[in-house]
Amino acid sequence: MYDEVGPSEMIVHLGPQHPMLPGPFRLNAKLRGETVVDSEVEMGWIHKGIEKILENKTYLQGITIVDRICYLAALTNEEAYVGCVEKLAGIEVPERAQYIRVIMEELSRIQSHLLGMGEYASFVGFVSMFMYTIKEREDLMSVIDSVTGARITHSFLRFGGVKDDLPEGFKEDVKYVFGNLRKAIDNYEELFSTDSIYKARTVGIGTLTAEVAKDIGVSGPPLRATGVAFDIRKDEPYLVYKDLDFKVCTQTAGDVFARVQVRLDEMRESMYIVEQCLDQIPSGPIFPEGTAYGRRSPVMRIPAGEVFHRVEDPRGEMGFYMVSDGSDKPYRVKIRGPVYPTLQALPPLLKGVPVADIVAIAGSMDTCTSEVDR
Amino acid sequence: MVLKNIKKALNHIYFKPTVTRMCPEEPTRLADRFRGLQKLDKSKCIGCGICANTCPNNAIKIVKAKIGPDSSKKRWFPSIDVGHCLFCGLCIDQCPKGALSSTKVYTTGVIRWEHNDLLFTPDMLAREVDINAEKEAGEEVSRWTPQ
Amino acid sequence: MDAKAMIDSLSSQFTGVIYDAQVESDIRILAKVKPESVKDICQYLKEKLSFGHLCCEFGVDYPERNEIEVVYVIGSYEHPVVLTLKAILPRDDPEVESVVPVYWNANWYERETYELFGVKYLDHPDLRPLVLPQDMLGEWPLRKDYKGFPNKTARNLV
Amino acid sequence: MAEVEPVSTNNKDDMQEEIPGVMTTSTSAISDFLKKTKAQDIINWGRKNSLWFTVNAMGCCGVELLSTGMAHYDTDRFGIIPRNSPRHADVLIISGYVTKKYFPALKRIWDQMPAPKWVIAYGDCAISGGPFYESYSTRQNVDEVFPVDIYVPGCPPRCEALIQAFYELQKKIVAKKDKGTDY
Repeated sequence: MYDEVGPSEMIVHLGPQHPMLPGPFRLNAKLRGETVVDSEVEMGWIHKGIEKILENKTYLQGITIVDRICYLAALTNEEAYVGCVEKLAGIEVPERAQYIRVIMEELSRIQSHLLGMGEYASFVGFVSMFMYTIKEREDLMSVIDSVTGARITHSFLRFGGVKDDLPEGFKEDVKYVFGNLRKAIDNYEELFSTDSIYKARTVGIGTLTAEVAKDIGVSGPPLRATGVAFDIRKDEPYLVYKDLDFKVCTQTAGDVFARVQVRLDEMRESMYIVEQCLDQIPSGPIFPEGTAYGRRSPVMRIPAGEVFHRVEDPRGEMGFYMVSDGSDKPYRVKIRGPVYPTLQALPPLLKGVPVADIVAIAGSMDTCTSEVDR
Repeated sequence: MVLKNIKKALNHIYFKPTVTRMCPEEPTRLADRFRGLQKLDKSKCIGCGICANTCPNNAIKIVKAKIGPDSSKKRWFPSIDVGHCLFCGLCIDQCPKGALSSTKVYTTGVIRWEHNDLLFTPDMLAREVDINAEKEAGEEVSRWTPQ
Repeated sequence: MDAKAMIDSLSSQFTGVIYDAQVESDIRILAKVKPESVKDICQYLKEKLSFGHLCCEFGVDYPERNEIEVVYVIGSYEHPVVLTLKAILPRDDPEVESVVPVYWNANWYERETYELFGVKYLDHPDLRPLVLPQDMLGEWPLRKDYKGFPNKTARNLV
Repeated sequence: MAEVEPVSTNNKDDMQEEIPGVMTTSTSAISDFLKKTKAQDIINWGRKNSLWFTVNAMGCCGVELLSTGMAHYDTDRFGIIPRNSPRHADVLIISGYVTKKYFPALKRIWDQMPAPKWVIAYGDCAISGGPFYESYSTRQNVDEVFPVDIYVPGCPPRCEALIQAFYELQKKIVAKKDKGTDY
């Protein structure tokens, strides 16, 4: 890309600190006039070496570290990590704990989509949208906070269960917040679908076709916006998702507008899931009884083996590959983040678009740099 | 479209509840599970060191400290470097005697001007030393309420 | 086609190249491959068995066996089976063929495995460090015998 | 490859010699005189009420940083406004892990900010490395490089803690104990 810079071309670096980038990464774009000819993504500005750190922590301590892989989806990261250990050790999760996990993960999915959407809207020049989404998100965060005790990094899941039961009056709180949120989402949809300026900036921009998206390997909302109904919750159900009634939200256009529409629909679907769970949740223990791995045992030895467990993150497929050698620490943990291929797909998507559309496309992918860098 | 947005904004001026939480004048109401600075009950602590071993970040060390403000006898108690503490709650979870607990101190007591002030000795954790965090905790609510 | 049929089809197509194939459950298959034919197998998997989705690709270091395993976890958009392929390389000079021509998103995974483990990918279009600064190349931080790991320079007050 | 060039140290003293006739408040005789008078209190009053900070979201704490600027916490009440360009900002908030690769960029942001300027170490990662303190990739002890004024522990700290941190910074400026300008 740097070898042949023509006479009327220039290279523009966006980032690593740039207000219109969702996290520190650097986008080097070669421009001819206003058009992007070629581009390249540079990563690693916040590479933390989590995989190496996890090898040196006990399994219980690892829970606190996996929270910090992607700060907007801490609960789904924990689910993937805890699920790996449960598969290796053969721990059965009691049904009530499974329901609690589903509820919390869906709430966390909604808050992640709200923030991602607001951030994206501010990138396309719609800053008041950010204010609206954060307003709803803060209420939701308070509900999550009242269960887990923290706003972002929860340390809530344990091997075989959850740390605490739902607090009293949780159902009413969720109902109250969802009442507001439903109205708010209808409002966002109306704003998005009626604003002609917004539509001119998004419809038909950054189009991915289903074949290209599959070839690139993206998952989550960017893939579902192209019409492929790929969702780990349906394809490889974990927890109690197979008992729940929900549909996979898809759109066919595959452009920026469709991706946002998928997120809006998914938030409605998540609310529906949470309401079902709150109606169906059985009473019972939140921790398995009679297993070798007690809740209080700080050191647990997991049988040797290898396992790949994947869950549906707000951004797509989140997978953990864990190798255990029978000691109290994992031998190797590989974190497969959903944004990794999505961010890789930016250079081909950006080819031939005007500069102003870079942020619209990058923002609509809802990239979380922290997870790519790990 | 533009008019609609203006109307929405005007609506919010008078007819909608306020959203801004008036911190720091009014402390935010926190859930009772909120994990802030730990509190040590010196009468329950046996100095076993499970908390120090469990801590994912090596923020806890067991040191010798006086068993009471006016006693000269010394025993082993945990001291915490808050600059390393993740507030994950594992030490509280694992304590066999329930000597550690969470409080809602997270601003005035722990935000410091110097790095070295971030070390919390057992006396500070047991609140025998004033850490200027009395009015910190705010109103305790058992659950979240719309605010 | 279920997991058993898939592994049978794969082993019959590549006799001698695939070994230690086992079906762990209905949706998980594990197999070891000879490193020189990884690309052909991936091509076959993608075209005939619709394994079109590379979940991840990474290395695992085994210093006592003097081996580095390169693991390919390959899923699919059509069926829920996930196949784990392992290529075992010598630790002194790990070299394997790149699968970027088959799976486009292997590009970054291979760059990362290169800088963290030192696995050299032949015919990779752009083998540069991805997440580490250029001057850390050659330290291979994720290998088990990496010296710089617990980094004790941080100030701990306790 | 586009490398980050070695950061040019914008030393204030050097600049003065280059441009004769330009006096900055930090070293000139007038400012030395002012520091002894009540006028410095008035200047500090002005400084403390317009602490503009850079939006430099680097990690988990960055999410809380974004929320703090929004309606629920509304830092504009205190004259604290998020600025996107470091050249408009007075406060650098180190809001996450400083890696070996990011450090030169952060240093450059710091050098671009006009004096008087302050640093807030927001969150454990900025104070001590946080959960990644023993990692091969992060750079520890950033407070040896940046003159950190306020330490906000927490992982991540809540939004209220950031507002409180600004409040403490204001107190520190009034008490003339901050490291932003030499008194």
